[in-house]
Amino acid sequence: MTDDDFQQDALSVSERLAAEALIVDVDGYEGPLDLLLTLARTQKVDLRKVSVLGLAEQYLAFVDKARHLRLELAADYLVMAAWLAFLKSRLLLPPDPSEDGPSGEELAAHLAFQLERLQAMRDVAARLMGRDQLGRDFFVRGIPEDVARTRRVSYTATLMDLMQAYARIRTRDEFRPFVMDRDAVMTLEQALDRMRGLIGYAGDWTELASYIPEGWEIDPARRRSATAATFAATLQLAKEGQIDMRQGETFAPIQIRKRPHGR
Amino acid sequence: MADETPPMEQDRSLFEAPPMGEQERMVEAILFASAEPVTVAELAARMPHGSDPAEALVHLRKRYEGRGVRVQKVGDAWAIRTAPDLGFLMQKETMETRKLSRAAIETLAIVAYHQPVTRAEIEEIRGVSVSRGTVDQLLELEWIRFGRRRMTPGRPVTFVVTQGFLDHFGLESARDLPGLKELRAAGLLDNRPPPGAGLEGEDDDEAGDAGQSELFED
Amino acid sequence: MADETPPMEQDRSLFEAPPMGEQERMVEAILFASAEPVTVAELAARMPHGSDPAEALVHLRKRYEGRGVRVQKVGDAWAIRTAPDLGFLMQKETMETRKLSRAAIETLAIVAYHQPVTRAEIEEIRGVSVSRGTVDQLLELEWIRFGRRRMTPGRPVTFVVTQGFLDHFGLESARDLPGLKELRAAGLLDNRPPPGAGLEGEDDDEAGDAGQSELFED
Repeated sequence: MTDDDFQQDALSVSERLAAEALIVDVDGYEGPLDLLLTLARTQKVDLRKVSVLGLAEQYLAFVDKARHLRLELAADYLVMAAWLAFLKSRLLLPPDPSEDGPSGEELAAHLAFQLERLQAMRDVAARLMGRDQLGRDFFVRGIPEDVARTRRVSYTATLMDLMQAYARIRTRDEFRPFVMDRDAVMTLEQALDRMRGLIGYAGDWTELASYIPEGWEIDPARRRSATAATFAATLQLAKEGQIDMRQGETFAPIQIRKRPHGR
Repeated sequence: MADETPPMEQDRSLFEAPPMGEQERMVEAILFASAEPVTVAELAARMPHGSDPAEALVHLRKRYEGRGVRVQKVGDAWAIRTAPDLGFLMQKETMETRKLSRAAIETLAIVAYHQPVTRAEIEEIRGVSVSRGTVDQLLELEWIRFGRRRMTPGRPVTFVVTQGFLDHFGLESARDLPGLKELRAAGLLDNRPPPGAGLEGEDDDEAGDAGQSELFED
Repeated sequence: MADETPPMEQDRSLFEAPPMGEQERMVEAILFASAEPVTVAELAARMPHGSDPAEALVHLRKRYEGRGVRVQKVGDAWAIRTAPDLGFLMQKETMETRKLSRAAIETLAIVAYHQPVTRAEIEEIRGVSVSRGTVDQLLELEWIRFGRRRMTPGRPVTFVVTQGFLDHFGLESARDLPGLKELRAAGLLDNRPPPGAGLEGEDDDEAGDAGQSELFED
């Protein structure tokens, strides 16, 4: 009696462990197709004769069990479950002639094809890796000849070098702040930085135009931008009480000077 | 024995190609000296004018049959490699090779058997997306390279295997991949679109790259 | 002989040494693959117990008499070397290979991706001036050549890549170079926010010479 009880407990524990092992293994699968392939193999039939309906049921039961154990399944597993449920209904119900789209048989045949193809690629991958390999089973010349008679330098580069170089240039560009993309633009910050440095020397009234930085006064686009930025910067400095500004009349030159008690 | 011949070499080539036995020696010397496979064109460029390295290679290959090293075809090039059954003698030369992940091995096999193949097609076959590192690793090993762009919408690049791949696995050409014929006969290398993939048409041969990924995206 | 075998030796050695023909193959493979000349003692250590590498060497040496390579004594060790009369074939083997400079590889990449491209455009893309030496080097390597003149003021020459470039990098055409998106997918670019406006915009002013830029629209 007590023995029986004990056995029953042991059984349920091992059952539970088995179920959990199955679920925890989900991480070991490379996506739903991989899992389906594993399930298909448990049918122990030729993959070409696999029962897709049975497979759909196995998969749905698997997902159900995972839910039951409150394990989180990645979204693509659930998408596959939904699709297989749909496939199952198509396979079970008589075909509706008014309905568009492929039949359940067509969909099932394609899934079987995918499974067979994946298995085939795995088989040949294993055969490929089982071949004799260079540097492991057979070998190149250990002493490549170099008779130093005529020494010519040849430059070499690989496609990887080339692509990495291009990628380097391109990413550098992506990261350049966009205002820098146009070198004819002076920003307010640039002008302000510059003016703060210069204003200490402006004891007397000087024309604003003389503060346009060198190299910006010839090209009209650059001059316009530099003038606007410098003007905005002086307004800011005036607001901060660091300079005085004046203008004789409309369109007359603007003049600035350091405010004597400023700073 | 022929130590004093070099000055004559040039003159002779002005008249006729050296005898085939001599050409065979030359090919032998060049292949022995190079660690990399050498193409027939490169051989011809280095040998005296009028030489026929392709024929010399036939003789040379036969000569090395069953020997400790062998003359091996690698794509359109040739190399001398040690006989694989003697690998056990070579522990000293064995290079530590980076262990490839299962994803990388499968991706490599798919490129080899389905080439030229797009990334979307690789993903369709494996049923999962291909991680950046996987393709990167195979490119770095110089086992795969970019092939022609596919003339389909988006003009995706394709991947093909390289001469280095053939050399590494001792294959004369990609046609000699193990099991290739059986796979083809079984239709497993066909690009078979999922049923009802496109509403536009059912022309099976013009398979787009849309592929089965749609199955998993609905 | 077997009586004296130490108990720890491999099973193989419990039997007898391989036939002399086999030993000759082994010596041949070892000499071929070793990075340095090999002494008789080293050969003996690597070959199955009971082998007689000295005798195998005698046979091997005879076999290579008059061939394109020969078995040669170097000090007290042995190596396979090119027959001296064929040394003239080895001139190509003496090339010293160096990596291209960063400036050169970047310039080459820009020509490949943006051809036909002027020097001014290269400088604009790289953000630094391109030295004459860099362009000269690429011209000399025959990886780039002059293309058509641009029909703009000054009629600047353009640069394009050559067939030699395609051969060297194993490309079928420059159009098969991967685009930005594909570089990123292959892990060659860090995963950064997609570019708002790439270089195409800057270069597009000359529609006729837009070249490959359309390939890189992400």
